Amino acid sequence: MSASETAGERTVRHAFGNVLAFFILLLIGVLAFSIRLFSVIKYESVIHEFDPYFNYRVTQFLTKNGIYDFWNWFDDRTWYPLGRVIGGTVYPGLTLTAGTLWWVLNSLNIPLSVETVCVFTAPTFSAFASWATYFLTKEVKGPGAGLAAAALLGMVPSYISRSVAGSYDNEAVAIFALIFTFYLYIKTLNTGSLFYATFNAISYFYMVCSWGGYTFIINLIPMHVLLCIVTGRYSSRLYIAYAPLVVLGTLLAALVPVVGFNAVMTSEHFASFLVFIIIHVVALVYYIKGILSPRMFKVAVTLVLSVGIAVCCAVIAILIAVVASSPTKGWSGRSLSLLDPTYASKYIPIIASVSEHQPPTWPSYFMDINVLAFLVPAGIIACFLPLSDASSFVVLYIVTSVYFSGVMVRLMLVLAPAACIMSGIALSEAFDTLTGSIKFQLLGYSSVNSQAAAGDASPDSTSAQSNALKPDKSEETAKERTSKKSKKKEKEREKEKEQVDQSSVQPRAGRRLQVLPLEASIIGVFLLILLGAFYVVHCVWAAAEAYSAPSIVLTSQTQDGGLHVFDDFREAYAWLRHNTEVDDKVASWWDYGYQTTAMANRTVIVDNNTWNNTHIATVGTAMSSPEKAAWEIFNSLDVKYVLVVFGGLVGYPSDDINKFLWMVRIGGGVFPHIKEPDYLRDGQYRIDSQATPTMLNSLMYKLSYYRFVETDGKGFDRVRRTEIGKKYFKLTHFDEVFTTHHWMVRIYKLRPPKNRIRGKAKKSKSKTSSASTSKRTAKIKKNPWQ
Amino acid sequence: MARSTGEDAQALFHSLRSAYAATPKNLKIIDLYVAFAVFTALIQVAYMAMVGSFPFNSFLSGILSCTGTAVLAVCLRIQVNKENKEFKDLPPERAYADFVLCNLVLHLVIMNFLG
Amino acid sequence: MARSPLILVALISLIPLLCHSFSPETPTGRRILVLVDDLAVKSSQSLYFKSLSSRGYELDFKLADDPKIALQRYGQYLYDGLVLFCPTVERFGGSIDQAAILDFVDSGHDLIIAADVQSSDLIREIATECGADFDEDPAAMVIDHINYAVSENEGDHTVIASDNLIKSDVILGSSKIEAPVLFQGIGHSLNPANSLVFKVLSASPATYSANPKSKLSSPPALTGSAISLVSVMQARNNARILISGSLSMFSNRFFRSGVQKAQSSTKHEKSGNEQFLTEISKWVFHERGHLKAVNVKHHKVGEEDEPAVYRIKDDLEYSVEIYEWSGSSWEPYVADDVQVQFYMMSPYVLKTLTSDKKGVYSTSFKVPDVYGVFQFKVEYEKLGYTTLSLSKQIPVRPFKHNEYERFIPAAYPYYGAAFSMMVGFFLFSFVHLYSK
Amino acid sequence: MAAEPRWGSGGGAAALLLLLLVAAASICHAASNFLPVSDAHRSAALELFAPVDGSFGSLEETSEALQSFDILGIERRTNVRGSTCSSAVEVLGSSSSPVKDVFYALKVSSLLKCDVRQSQLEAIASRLKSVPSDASSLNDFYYSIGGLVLIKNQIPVVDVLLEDADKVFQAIKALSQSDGRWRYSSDNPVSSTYAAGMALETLAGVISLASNEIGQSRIDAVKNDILKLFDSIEKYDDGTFYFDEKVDGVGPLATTSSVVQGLTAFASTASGRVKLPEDNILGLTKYFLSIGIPGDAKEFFNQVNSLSCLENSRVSVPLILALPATVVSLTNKDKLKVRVTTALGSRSPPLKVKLVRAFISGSKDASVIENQELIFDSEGAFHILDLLPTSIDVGKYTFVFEIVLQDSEDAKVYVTGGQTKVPVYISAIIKIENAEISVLDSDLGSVDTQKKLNLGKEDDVSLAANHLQKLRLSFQLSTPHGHAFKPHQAILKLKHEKAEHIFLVGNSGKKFQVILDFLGLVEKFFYLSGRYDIQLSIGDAVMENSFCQDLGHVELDLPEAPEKAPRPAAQPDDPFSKYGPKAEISHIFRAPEKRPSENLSLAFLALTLLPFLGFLVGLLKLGVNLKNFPSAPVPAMFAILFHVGIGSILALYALFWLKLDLFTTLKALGLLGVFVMFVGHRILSHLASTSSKLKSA
Repeated sequence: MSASETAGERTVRHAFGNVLAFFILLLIGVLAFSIRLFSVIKYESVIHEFDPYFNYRVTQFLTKNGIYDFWNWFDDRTWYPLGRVIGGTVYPGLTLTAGTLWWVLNSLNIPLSVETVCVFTAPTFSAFASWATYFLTKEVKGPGAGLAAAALLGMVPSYISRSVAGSYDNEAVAIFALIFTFYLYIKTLNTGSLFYATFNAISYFYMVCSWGGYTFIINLIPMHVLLCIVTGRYSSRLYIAYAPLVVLGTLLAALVPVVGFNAVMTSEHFASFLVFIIIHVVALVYYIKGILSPRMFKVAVTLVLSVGIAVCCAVIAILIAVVASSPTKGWSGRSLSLLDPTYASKYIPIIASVSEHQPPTWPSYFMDINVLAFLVPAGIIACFLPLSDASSFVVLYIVTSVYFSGVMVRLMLVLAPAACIMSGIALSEAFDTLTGSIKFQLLGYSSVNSQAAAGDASPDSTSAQSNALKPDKSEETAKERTSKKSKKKEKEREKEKEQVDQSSVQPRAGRRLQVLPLEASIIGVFLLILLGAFYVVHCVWAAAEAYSAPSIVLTSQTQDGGLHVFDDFREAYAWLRHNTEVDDKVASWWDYGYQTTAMANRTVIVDNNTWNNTHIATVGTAMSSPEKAAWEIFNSLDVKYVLVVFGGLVGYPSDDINKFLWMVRIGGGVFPHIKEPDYLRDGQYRIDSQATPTMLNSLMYKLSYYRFVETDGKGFDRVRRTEIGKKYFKLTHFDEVFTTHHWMVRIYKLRPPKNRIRGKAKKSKSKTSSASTSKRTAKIKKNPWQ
Repeated sequence: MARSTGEDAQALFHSLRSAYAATPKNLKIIDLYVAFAVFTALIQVAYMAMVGSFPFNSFLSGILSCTGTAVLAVCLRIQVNKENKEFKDLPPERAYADFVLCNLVLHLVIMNFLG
Repeated sequence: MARSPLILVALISLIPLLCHSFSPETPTGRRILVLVDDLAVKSSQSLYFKSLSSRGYELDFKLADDPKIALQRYGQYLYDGLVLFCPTVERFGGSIDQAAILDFVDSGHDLIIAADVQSSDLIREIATECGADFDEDPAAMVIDHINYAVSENEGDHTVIASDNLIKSDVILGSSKIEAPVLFQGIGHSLNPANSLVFKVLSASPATYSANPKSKLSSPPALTGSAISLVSVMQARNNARILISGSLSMFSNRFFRSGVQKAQSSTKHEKSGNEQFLTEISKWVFHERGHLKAVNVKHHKVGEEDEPAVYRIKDDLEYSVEIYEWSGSSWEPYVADDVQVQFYMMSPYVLKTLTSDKKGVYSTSFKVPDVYGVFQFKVEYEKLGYTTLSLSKQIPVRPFKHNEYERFIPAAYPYYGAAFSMMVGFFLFSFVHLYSK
Repeated sequence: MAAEPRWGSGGGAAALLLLLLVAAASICHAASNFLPVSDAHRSAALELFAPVDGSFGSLEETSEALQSFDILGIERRTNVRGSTCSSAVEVLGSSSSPVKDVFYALKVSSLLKCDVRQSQLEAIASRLKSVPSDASSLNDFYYSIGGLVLIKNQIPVVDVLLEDADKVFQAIKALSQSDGRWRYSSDNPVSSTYAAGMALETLAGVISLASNEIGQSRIDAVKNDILKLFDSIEKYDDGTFYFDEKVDGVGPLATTSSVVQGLTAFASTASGRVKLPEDNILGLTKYFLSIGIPGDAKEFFNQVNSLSCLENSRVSVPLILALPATVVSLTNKDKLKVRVTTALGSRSPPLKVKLVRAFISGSKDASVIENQELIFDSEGAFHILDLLPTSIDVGKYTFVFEIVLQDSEDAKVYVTGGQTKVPVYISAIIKIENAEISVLDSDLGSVDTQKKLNLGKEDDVSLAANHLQKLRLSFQLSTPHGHAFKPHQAILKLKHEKAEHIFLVGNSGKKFQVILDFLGLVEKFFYLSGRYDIQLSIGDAVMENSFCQDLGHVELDLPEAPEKAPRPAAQPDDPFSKYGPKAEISHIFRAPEKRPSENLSLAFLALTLLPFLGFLVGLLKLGVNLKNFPSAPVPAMFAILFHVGIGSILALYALFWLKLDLFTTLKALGLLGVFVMFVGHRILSHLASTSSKLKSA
């Protein structure tokens, strides 16, 4: 009867815990949302950077023309004259999401502009992401860890960096999709129900819609399956979790136009198929083992092995053949650069040229995941006692993501959730142990005797009771010096309790063993809280200062502490929109393509979707050619205006001159007459008087520094910190038509072809002969009649 | 030696058949269903091998519909299998419901992709 | 008598308001400014001028250094054509200078330059800007000891009777010029790379350009057929320029005098100058060889209105109307070599347009199976005619998702499989549930 | 030429030069040869003054036409007379017709001898007389006075004498300017040379009409004006003089002629001789002659009229010394003829023509002939230099002639202009001898190959040389007199298809030769090996057998071009190549995928359906039964509904595949789904309960 009573208490506590957990989650969601609003507060509600502008434009199109037109959208305003099949080359997830949001809101008569919706999509989804994290971690290590992980993820800087209000990019929703897919996978794995498997496939579909990073999932899960099989942890739940996912997932992925047949053709996906086959073999084996007597099974094994191995070899051989035959060895450049970090910089300059494809530096780790970096190992250890399928999965996840993040800065984003989960686990475990031992110490004297007779029920229950009473006091105390952490700690304790109570006696005995002295544990708790506090501070700082600048508007502190705003980009785009013909073509380096089409509504030659290397190389070549050649290239592309970004006057470092070497490399990759060494003076890139003539005559140099010397007498470049090499020169084929207030954007117009072609005679000649002509005037007129 | 393996095979098959005979009928139905799917798939593969994979999307959907059906059926079999201890707390009706749902989704996708 | 010019000027200043200046609608401008460095030229060249004024041109004679002359007033051009018969002028009067004249040309007006021995650097420079390089030596003349015009009073063979003219009816008119053309003056050379300018009257192989009074010390700069005596240039904006190395070839003396080529017995009563120069002036002032293209149309076969975008493999029809200016009205232009390109970075389709003889040119073809932003391009270049270059941008999109072929027989087995699966599932769902 | 600058400075002062200076000046005239008015003029006159349906247009034009005809001595068109006279008379009749018309009417009538009634004339005379007294503009004076003068000459009876001639004279004189020009009217500031001419003519008229003598002082003042006017006389490089008009619109020809008319008229009426430098008169005459045949009637009239004025003036009648042909060919023994006439080509008084001297033009050296008298050939009216002395060889010469009047009286009347310089070209066929072309070895000029050439005929030699060799071309030119001859044009051309090179052929005495040392020329030849065509052109103004001839070609092999050797300039490719239609292009479409035969696919369709049959059979074999089907009606209904639901969903899918689009499908699916879920839940829970009952039981 006591048992029933305790059970009653337990359910009460259970309900209480759930409600609390729910509210905490709510708070976490609010936190995750609001911490990303700094950019809106500090600047304005505006789309950030480059790609978001494209997504924004696409979303507008979607909301205006509906989904089918979007699907079949052939955009003739970019990549002139090739055009771009937007519907077929874009990951529609983000757009569809925002579009749906907008549609829902409007049908609820909440009139929000498309832009607003786009701006706030990312924060919203980061809230979802943190909840997804909660569920995932809950599946792995119980709700305590879940809450901790959710809280951590809500404000992890590296995620903030991609999901502040206004950075309307695929990652914003992709991360949520990623975590949620993992959650469903684990869920399926734990329950083994087809229901979750279905939803797993669907959320995988959403992931595929959202981000190219889906290949991470479709490789990670098979790895995990393989791991389980190898470690002999095969179970029919594993089969149910995996096999339907592959079939449904592949089909659904193939539905996304941008992926299409790649879902079965490119080798990013082959791993999953291989594992699919393997798991069937394994399943068969287990089945037969199940229905056969051991002796017979041995025979079967011998037979199967002798046959099966041959089959496997054949399959593998076929796979390899397919891989070899498929283009780029079946691996798209980005994924190859994942496996071989130096691949991109070696072979694909266009990928290497993007800063976020560079390997990260150590500081960036600390910047992006801060203290989590230290907690992760602890988390991993925690995962190993005891090792479940789920925990093994997260371990695998963290390991792989660490590797990938080491390859590309951008994949820090994948690492962040893993890190959060791990740290969440670590924290909760730590608090668990510490508080556990504290509690143990506190009521140690009362129940010393009971310790002696470990194992029987009654003291167990009493201790349980006392547990139930004690913490409530300490909870009051905890409440005062609050901080969610402490609350969470409480909850964790209780959750832990139930788990423990439900679970067998064994771990309980384990807990008995790992008892720490009171002071140590208190200090430990205190330190942990300190750590958490530090993390929070850092995150807030990162969100407020580091990551909320919308790179379309720049600010700088003036000497007198005031804020100086550089709004040159929008100035320039506005100029284009108002002063040029609708069908005029604007050429610029591809970084500014999206913005030009979205903000200036003008046709561009290349843009940030770098799908056609040759075309970009053409522009690169033009930029690095001398004026005449460049003019011919541009003219052949019907270009009317050329736009260059120049930071030399205000010291804006990421301008075209700094990107110029990439233009040279990319151009040279396709047009061999452009040679990088011609632009480098003994190996170093310089624009001062030491620069090579090729450099000084290149179009980019001229367009950037045209009339620059007029600003200050000597043409001092504030980015390169040097005086420019060639100061006074004229443009023969281009006319400067607009230069923004801070010279950050300069727009030039191509001159029309010469109306007349001049003769060969030199002008200088006339000077000399003018003397003789003056003599001639002295002569007498010729008789016109003769 | 060869003979011995032969005999072993004989024995093996014999025992297999006997073991399989023991399986309940509903599982047998499922097995039949699976076989049906697998054969259909094989025929299509043969066809593809002959004429080449021109309407590739149709080919994919054809194959995958069979594979999917088979896989789902296997899942169902696993779940409704009495011997299987893992799922004793999962009622077969529930499993069946999931199975239906999953199939419906599968076929929707197939139809969409069939072209 | 004395104030009539003033009145004339007054009139001309009004003209821009009343009468049209050079326009695509009526290419033949009527008001021509003639700059001379000696008013006697008006009389000595009067036959030539008469031929112009008889064709309805209003000639306005001015001394080149007259301080009152101006080409434009209030941004309006006062004249449609300019004749420079002032070889020796060092500096123009009024607001005119080299740049002004070149702007005049670049804004689509016509120009006739006559240089002569001792012609000034100004004139040479203008000619050079138009692509003709006169012999640097100021005293040099074109001499030909074989094809000179026989005369009893002209000893040093500088009066050349040349008859190798350009073969082009549109420039020189359809009636053949029988008599040789008399020329006395300086030669010029053309830059072979220059595609805008071509010789109309060129010298014979034995010709050379030197000072007849002094002995040859160094090889002459210009010799043989490289020497061009009269050239025309058609600028990219279709402004036309006549460059002649001789002022006297316009003179009444040469118009009237008979011609006999040395080493040939045939004696012509009258030199070819009059016909030659009259015809070529017709060309220069756009009475011939000026084309215009109007209403370009394109649409899908079987439709009428032109679409905003084509789909790959559409069949389309393209048509354009081309007219030629006859000096007074637009006549249908008839030719069989007008071509249209369907162009994206390079021509994907290049077809010759078929013309009904009423000026309408049309063709039809299938859009390539390449999507992108294409252009209909008509680049029509023909010797002596103004260049037509039309381009019309039109995007070509790929198939929509529902435009692909469906129900392909080849895929029947797959369809069959899919549906048998569905039916199978249905059956199974039934059987599985209720069998015992 | 050395004298040039002196002229530049002193040109303006020419008018004041005295005769001896004039002589010196005339020597410095550029050599030139002016032909007097000839029959060409007469024919031209006939076509310029072609009467249109019996009239020459306005009276003015008519008068001009008639005058020109008279001057040129062309017999008058009588058919014009009637109509013209009537119109003239009519004009004279009306008292309102402007003075100008009256003037021309009178002129015409006087020319055509129309019979105008005397009374009419008197009326007009009185009217005209009234005009000058209150006239302000020069035109009025001109026409009125002119008219009176005409009347006077026509019918002396009529009294046309001006009483207030002196006043009128004053009034006109008041218009004169300090620089010798005149104003058209007192209120018009522009002064004009043309007006000066008119004024002089008018004054002459006034003088002739004056009833009493005009004061000599006044006349001298006018003479002074004339001299001033001559200060502004202009000069062309061929020694002709003319007056230019600063007021634009009036050509120099009109101006000059008006001045000449005024001048001659005044000179003829005014008492006492007007001192004018001879060479000016001569220069003016030459100016009118130099015009040749003007382009339109007005100018023609001006030219002819003023020439006649000069010729008929008492002052000084210019004599023109002209050579019909200045190109004299030795080969066909031409003689050098000189003709001396008046400007209008009428016979000159008896005179002698002396060839003062002749020298090779351009050279300062001594003359080849000294004083030699030309023989007068009476019937041709030529002065002939019968046999050219052997000292005169081919070449350009300048002959200096002098006219010597036999009668000293004539010397007062005629202006000869001292010495006349005429350029003369003595041409002949030049002998070309032993021409040869040869290839030499570079080192010791040993001949490698040698070919004879016969220049002037056709040649086709073919040579070969390398860069170590030389090419030598040599020939000899000599005049008929056997002297060396140096042609103006002696050019050797080497033509490669990429480049063209020109060399002058130098001479030493008679021998001409050019040596091309290819070693030195490789750079110039752009290292281009291959065929070079050789072209030799030799010509000169006085060489009657000038030629330009292809001699053949030479195959050169030159060393390979080193790096950064200059490239030859682009040769003119055919400029017309870019015209004309281009080759048509038609797009090649992607080939469609190969399709299998329909039968095969159908067969396989059947095959894919086979397993389904297999499935059915298998089910039957297994003995499937529906015992489990709920017996109770409600669950049974649910069961049926459930499966109907599933079936309908599948049917929906089929429809979706056939025609529906995604969204309608999803909507329908949503509804069906909810339904199926509900029903399914009911039936399944029912089944579950029954089975659990079974278990428990």
